[in-house]
Amino acid sequence: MAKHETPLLDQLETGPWPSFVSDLKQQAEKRAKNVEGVEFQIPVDVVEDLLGVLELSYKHGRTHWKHGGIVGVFGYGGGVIGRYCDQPTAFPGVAAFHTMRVNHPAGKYYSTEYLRKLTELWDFRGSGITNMHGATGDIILLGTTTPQLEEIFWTLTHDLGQDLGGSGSNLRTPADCLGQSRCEYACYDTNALVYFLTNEYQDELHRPAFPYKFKFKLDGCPNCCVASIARSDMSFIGTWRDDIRIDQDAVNKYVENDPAYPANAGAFRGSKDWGPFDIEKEVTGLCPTKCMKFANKKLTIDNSNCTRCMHCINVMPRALKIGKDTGLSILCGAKAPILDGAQMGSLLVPFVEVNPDNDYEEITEIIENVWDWWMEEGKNRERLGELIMRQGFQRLLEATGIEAQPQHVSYPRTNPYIFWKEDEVEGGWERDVEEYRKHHQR
Amino acid sequence: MAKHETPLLDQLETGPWPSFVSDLKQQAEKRAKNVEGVEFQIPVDVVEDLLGVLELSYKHGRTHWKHGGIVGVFGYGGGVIGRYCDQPTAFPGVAAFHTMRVNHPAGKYYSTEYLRKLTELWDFRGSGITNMHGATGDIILLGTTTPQLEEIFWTLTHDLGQDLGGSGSNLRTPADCLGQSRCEYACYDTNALVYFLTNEYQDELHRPAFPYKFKFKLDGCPNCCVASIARSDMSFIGTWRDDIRIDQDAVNKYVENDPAYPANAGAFRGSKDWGPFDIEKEVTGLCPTKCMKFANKKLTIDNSNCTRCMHCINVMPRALKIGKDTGLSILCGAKAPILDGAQMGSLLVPFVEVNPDNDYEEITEIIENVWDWWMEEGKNRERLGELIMRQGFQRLLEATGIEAQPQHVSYPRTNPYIFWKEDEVEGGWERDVEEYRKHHQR
Amino acid sequence: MAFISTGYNPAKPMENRITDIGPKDHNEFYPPVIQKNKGKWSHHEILEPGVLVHVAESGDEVYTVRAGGARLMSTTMINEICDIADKHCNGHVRFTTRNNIEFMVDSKDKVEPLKNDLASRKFDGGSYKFPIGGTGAGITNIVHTQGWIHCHTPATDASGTVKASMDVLFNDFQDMRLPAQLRVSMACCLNMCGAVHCSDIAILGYHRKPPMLDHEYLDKVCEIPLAVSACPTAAIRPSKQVLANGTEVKSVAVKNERCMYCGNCYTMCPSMPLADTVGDGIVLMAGGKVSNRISEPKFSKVVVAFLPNEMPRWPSMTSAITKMVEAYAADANKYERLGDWAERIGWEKFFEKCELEFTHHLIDDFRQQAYMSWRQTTQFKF
Amino acid sequence: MAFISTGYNPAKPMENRITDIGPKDHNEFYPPVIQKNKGKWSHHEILEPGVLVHVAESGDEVYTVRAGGARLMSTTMINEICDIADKHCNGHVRFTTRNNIEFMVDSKDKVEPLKNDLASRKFDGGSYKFPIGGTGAGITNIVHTQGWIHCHTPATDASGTVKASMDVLFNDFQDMRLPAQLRVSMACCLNMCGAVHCSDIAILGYHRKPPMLDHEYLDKVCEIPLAVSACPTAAIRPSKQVLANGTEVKSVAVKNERCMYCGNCYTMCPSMPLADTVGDGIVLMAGGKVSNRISEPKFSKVVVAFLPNEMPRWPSMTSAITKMVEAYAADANKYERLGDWAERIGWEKFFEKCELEFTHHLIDDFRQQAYMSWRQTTQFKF
Ligand code: SRM
Ligand code: SRM
Ligand code: SRM
Ligand code: SRM
Ligand code: SF4
Ligand code: SF4
Ligand code: SF4
Ligand code: SF4
Ligand code: SF4
Ligand code: SF4
Ligand code: SF4
Ligand code: SF4
Repeated sequence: MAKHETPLLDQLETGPWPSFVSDLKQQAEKRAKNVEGVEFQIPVDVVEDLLGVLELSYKHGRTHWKHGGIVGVFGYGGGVIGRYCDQPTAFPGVAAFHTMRVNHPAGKYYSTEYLRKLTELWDFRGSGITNMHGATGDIILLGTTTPQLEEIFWTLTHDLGQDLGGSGSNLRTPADCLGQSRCEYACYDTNALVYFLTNEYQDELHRPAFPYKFKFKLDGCPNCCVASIARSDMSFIGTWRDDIRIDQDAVNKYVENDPAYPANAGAFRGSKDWGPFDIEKEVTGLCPTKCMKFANKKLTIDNSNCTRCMHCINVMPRALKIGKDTGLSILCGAKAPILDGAQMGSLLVPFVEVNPDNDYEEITEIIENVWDWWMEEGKNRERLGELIMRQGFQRLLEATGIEAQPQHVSYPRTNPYIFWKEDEVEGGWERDVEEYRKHHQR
Repeated sequence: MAKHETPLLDQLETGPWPSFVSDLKQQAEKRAKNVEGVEFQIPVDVVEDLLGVLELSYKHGRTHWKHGGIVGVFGYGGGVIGRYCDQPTAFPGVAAFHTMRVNHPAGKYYSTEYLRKLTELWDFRGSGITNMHGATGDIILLGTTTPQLEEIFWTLTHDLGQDLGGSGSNLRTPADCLGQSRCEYACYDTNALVYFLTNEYQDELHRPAFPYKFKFKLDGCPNCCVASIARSDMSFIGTWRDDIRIDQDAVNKYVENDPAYPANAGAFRGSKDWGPFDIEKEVTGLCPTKCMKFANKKLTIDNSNCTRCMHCINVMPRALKIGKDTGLSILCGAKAPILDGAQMGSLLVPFVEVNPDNDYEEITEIIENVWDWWMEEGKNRERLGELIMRQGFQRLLEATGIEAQPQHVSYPRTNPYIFWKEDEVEGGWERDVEEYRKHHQR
Repeated sequence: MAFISTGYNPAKPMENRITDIGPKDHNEFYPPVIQKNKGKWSHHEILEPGVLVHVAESGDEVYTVRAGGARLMSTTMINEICDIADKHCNGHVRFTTRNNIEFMVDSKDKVEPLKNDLASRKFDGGSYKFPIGGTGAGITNIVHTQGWIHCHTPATDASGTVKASMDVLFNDFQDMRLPAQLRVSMACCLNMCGAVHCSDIAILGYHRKPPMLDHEYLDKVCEIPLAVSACPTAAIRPSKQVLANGTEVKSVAVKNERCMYCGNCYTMCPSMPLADTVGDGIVLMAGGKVSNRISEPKFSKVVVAFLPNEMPRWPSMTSAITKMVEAYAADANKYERLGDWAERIGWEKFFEKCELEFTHHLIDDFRQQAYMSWRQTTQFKF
Repeated sequence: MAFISTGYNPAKPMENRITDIGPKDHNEFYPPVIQKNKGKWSHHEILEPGVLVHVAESGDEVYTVRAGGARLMSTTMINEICDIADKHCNGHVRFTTRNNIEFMVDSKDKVEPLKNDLASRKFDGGSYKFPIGGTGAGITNIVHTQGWIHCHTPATDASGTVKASMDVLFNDFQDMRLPAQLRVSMACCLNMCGAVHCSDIAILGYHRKPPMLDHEYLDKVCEIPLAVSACPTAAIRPSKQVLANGTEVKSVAVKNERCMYCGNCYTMCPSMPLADTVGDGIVLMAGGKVSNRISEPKFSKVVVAFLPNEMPRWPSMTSAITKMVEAYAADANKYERLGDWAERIGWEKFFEKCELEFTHHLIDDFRQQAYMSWRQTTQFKF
């Protein structure tokens, strides 16, 4: 029998979508039975108390978690979120219920061997409850006690060869889309670059030296499958500079509605019939720049006007391929709305090469210039985007030594309130009012 | 011989466009000759000195006018802009050079009889230089001396039946497009309404009681020929609620390229040949809402999706006519960029009737509600648009008793920072932290 | 339960310490067919909802079966995933950026057994453990946050609102009938850890009451200057307060009418809790997107200002969501994202078609850029 | 020059005073054909540049010949207009909202004589007095402001820049070859009396140096608090200053690096002049519009950050304007306003096609909405 009655939560066991309540209950039961005889290092009934406190929240619509105290592992300033229950007497199993953020692998690929080691550790020293994965990307180990933190860290590093991710005013765990590992659209190897950057900046990831959190996310192409443009202080998004490659035969296969060439690679194979494929309506007519034409069985693209939005390629992946001169664009400043409203990343670098052979030198240089500026100028708890907003995009350009280009703006300024630098204006700013008054009486 | 050499200005006498320099010179000459024997009330050589001081400005690129002192006519707080030269010794003729703003007639129609009376007066008591017209709309009488102000006002009111316009923290001279007087697109009689409002609000026009200036402009339709949406605190723009009237025969005349039915009423009869008229490319395909179709020689409009942008009507004025259920939309807050950036008017009233029979009651009520709010809440030198920005559009709705509608926004808010009023939230804001702490330990 | 040490010695924390080793190398985790064909994929196809094939230039194929998952997941579930991966996929598995589980096999014949296995697994309560779907022009998993399961600032639950929503959206998880992909996201407070600000539909927990002030403890627990400066609307000022027992303490005062309930003060100061049974609830946003496809990425817009917390299934919320999805499904053009649809038909028609009420709360009044959202044209629909 | 009184008595200003009578009634001024057919017009046609016919439901016609004019106009010119109107138009004339002069006749045969008369009138310097044009898909008169002819804050001249511009644009005043109407506007300082913020092309005078401080007089002439509060960037603060002669006076100090040279302080305080021979000059804006036709009204954008004042003909300015007009004429679609064209091709192509340089000054950094003008997408053209 369950330790706590959970009539409200029980109602979340029905319905087709995987029920987290059913899962929590099976976990509670597993721990109670403990057929494997694990020497649980935190209360056996941790999951039962978790269900209990959650039911209480469902009852009156409020959380029962307090601010976390400062807990963590020695020498790191992040990776652990402290958490205490505000009803510890009623739910002693979750009186302390800290999470640990484990830095996930690039592309979120796993071997079962690794996962099993992780679950074993987490059953032993934690609640056995996780998030696969946290919103930033980490494996979240949800709920353990303070004394276990160092032990878990020890096992992770010694036995699993695995480090923690970020939290606090650090670099946060960088995340990527799967990229070239399984996607033909990828313009660079996101997995390799995210792995490189994460290792290169271990110090920044673990030891808070920043004004606030800082996030990297890496998308292989403008489809943005890891949503980098919306939620990373620096987004790295694959792109290309040359022409979209066209296989005219394949184009015509699409036009002929060849079943092996379904529109958008079959993404519309659902219960709605959209009718036969129509290249004008579905591709050339929807191209945002109208730079395509299909005539006489031939598709032509005016690549100088293409903005690489991916639409045509998405619709006809067997006929159209990204260019060969690939690289990435860097956008800066995306963040959630607190405090001044949400931001999406603003384009800083239209194109940069992705070159593992020189340790991505061009990229790390930009990153470090941005950080130097932000660390110099950023106020406490000021995200990069907020600093750019406060000081102006021009300062970011200066800090990175990048020249202003029309690509930086969606449209030029609508106000004439231009700040000139004194040395840009002939004669500077010091003027003699007496001299002026000689020509202009008061 | 000219009093001052004007080598720079002289270069502006060539070229095809009417030369203001040539005109100033002819005026200077006329005054010097004075064949009519006018007893000039201000210096004869006022125009010569005007040319002289302007040449000086051309020489070194700076103005030679000082801030105006407080000059005006008794009992009025506006209508006159004081102006003094900062080189009065060199240019005594323009030592004092005030302008008077004369309230222009609706539609800017004139009889020559009236104009001649005005020029006579202005030759007699002023420089004889004008602006036809000022940017707000007034007839600007440019340049006279302080003692002449009351005299001119006397003659204007007694002999010309003509009042001054606005300046200062007043209602400014309202202006309109010519509207129904000569335009088939006009959805209401702009001339009648502007005349009514100007007379109705004479007190507001002449006696500063506002936080800052306030402008009305009246456009007969969304083509906005008096640019009301860009430069009036309150814009009145004609519109309609029912269907665009279609004459199918005439539509087909356009389609057949009948020469009596030139596209856009002949607006493209220039040196460029755009080829034959194409209703798909030029009308239905450019309709911003794509709510039109031309098929089987028949044009259909889904009026519920039409946003009355005027394009199709502009292109085929013989075939398409505005609806019959006409009225106007009111937009608020347009202004130039000082201080917080420029604004265009924001839609406050999607539709209101224009009814002279009840003295435009619906309209004056809205105007007065807006003024009451602005006079109550506006800071010194705060335009209506700035107040709306500072306090939020909701306050304007409250002040006018207008319910929020999706028409008020181009898109709903992107941030969730909603201010609730205490009485909208069950239980209000006073809460007992002790009670809360019973359920939530510290 | 005896404490078992790993060997870590708190007295000598640096002894044998390993740090800064970073994440595992993904190369160790790639399935062989991925390892081999990486960077050389030719094209892909979605064979049916939840089933993809990627074809390499070499001719190799990898079949992916995508299964939904509650990302709040026990080790029991993870072990079950491992069992499946061991059985069908040579011990490899991956998770997507939206918390789905991807099982990959390297030949077509392995697909059906895998699918059957996945589809057969259910909880006793009746829900699927591994529903197949979440691809193409449908609705995939909802990314979300902690809610009442772990965080101190939520205004609603995360896992519960998501379960309730996915249950009503389940058909679209297993279908691809929509005009385009439709992303639903969830965040339980304005910190928006789910980054829901660019989602087709966003569920957002939020407070509607200014903070309570625990004057007695405030100065002991919080840094008053930090609390004061945390407030984006400058609603908080330092203030002396007299407690019931007559002692004067340093604390803060809040101008309630300036407060927008963002909770930033509470983040900095535990003595300023906001949570309230009736004050808290849900805001729905819609029309955002992230991809650069056709149209530029865009922010979600607030379309329902408030819905109460109706545990455990939030019916008002799921009904509003369903209305939006159905109106969109019925009316949008192929390839048109929800926000692009709303912009094309105009937001006035969006509210009409989705049968949602427009209220003054939906008009922006936050900061100067609010102005840009008002209508500065006579172009509108009646 | 003896003072001649109207009868006004300064000692008794209210005696026989007439006030608040408003403008003249337009009904007195309408030509009869207008009076008769008002509200009953059927359609119109532009017969050739500058010549319109409006046809009433009654069958009546009114022919309008539009003539350009320098709106800085002497009574001599006005009288000449009256002469023409008396001769051809029964003593009626009107002015347009852009300061053109419209002569109306009520039958076709009166058009040619009128046109010939207008075209024949020239100044000795060679310029037309009444050039016919300014209609349809062409360039009409430039609306503008005072400049050095009357105002105290201008950074350039108005009439002169306009004359120089209209001379180079004159062909397009008398043609209708452009993709759509193209409105050029001019304002001589940031107060923008010409409301140039929504023009296809805008000429704007502006300063680039912070105000000089006339400390000796400042406190005598100005209200220091008003000067301080006038500044939108809070660059001004009250400050005690010691003059050369050792006396301490109350005055202000300006943080030069915060100043954006808007001149608002000078508007409030004559002891803070900004004007400077080399600092002052011209900014060009482009791509704005007012009408609601097809696209919504939009603001002009800054496309040239600075051009020096080059009296008397501002050749750098007219050359930049010509480049824009020609690029637009060559490249835009029929009915496409300049701003719509720039948006369609992308501003990066606009700068390329117009051969204008993009500099950091063109990136917005004024207030938070600046953010919205930056590029938040990967969609751009190389
Ligand atoms: C597996 C995953 C990447 C990963 O590293 O895990 C992925 C994989 C693919 N995405 Fe994605 N996308 C994934 C998250 C995203 C996201 C991020 C998100 O939703 O948080 C986006 C941006 C969403 C947005 O715009 O709001 C995203 C926007 C796209 C698009 C653009 C679609 C659009 O209409 O805007 C495409 C192109 C397409 O669908 O043809 C795309 C296309 C694809 C393709 C076809 C790429 C390929 O050739 O393999 C993959 C299969 C598509 C499918 O599932 O229908 N993927 N994709 C992610 C699966 C999430 C899931 O479990 O459902
Ligand atoms: C665990 C996680 C949510 C989840 O359920 O997945 C999370 C949880 C918290 N976030 Fe977050 N954030 C998480 C991803 C995000 C994201 C999404 C992302 O990274 O892509 C965002 C939006 C993007 C961004 O960074 O702007 C996000 C924006 C915030 C913010 C607002 C920051 C801002 O500048 O606007 C806060 C507030 C703060 O920093 O004080 C915040 C604060 C928090 C805190 C630490 C609460 C607090 O105020 O102290 C939460 C701890 C919850 C707990 O008890 O576990 N969290 N947070 C995510 C991290 C897991 C991981 O490491 O993988
Ligand atoms: C006479 C005048 C009204 C007045 O009360 O004085 C007027 C008169 C007409 N306008 Fe206008 N517009 C007049 C200023 C304007 C303005 C205001 C301005 O430029 O400051 C605008 C808005 C400009 C803008 O959008 O920036 C304006 C935007 C239009 C439009 C919309 C064109 C567009 O492509 O956006 C039309 C429709 C059309 O041209 O077919 C229009 C159409 C017309 C029509 C055809 C209306 C009619 O049926 O009579 C008139 C003749 C057009 C022509 O001259 O080509 N009128 N028109 C103004 C002449 C100014 C001048 O001397 O050149
Ligand atoms: C005469 C005129 C310009 C012209 O050459 O036509 C004019 C001239 C002046 N304007 Fe203006 N404004 C004139 C129309 C405008 C317009 C256009 C309009 O009304 O459609 C605007 C933009 C629209 C608006 O109101 O926002 C305009 C926006 C300003 C501003 C900025 C106001 C703001 O809130 O942004 C100022 C500054 C001020 O008020 O201190 C200003 C101030 C001035 C002053 C009084 C200078 C000052 O700072 O004291 C100028 C006196 C010049 C002189 O010596 O004659 N003037 N002013 C226009 C009035 C003539 C008339 O009555 O017909
Ligand atoms: S972002 Fe592009 S490269 Fe990455 S998975 Fe998505 S479609 Fe593929
Ligand atoms: S990628 Fe986008 S912009 Fe480029 S051709 Fe294809 S649809 Fe057009
Ligand atoms: S605004 Fe409309 S009604 Fe007025 S003149 Fe222009 S086209 Fe005619
Ligand atoms: S008025 Fe504009 S929106 Fe309406 S049908 Fe005509 S072109 Fe379309
Ligand atoms: S969104 Fe808010 S409540 Fe939810 S996990 Fe993030 S910080 Fe906590
Ligand atoms: S909830 Fe936000 S707005 Fe309200 S007092 Fe706290 S920080 Fe300020
Ligand atoms: S724009 Fe400036 S300088 Fe020109 S008239 Fe107006 S206030 Fe004077
Ligand atoms: S010019 Fe404008 S920004 Fe500069 S000090 Fe004066 S008011 Fe301030």
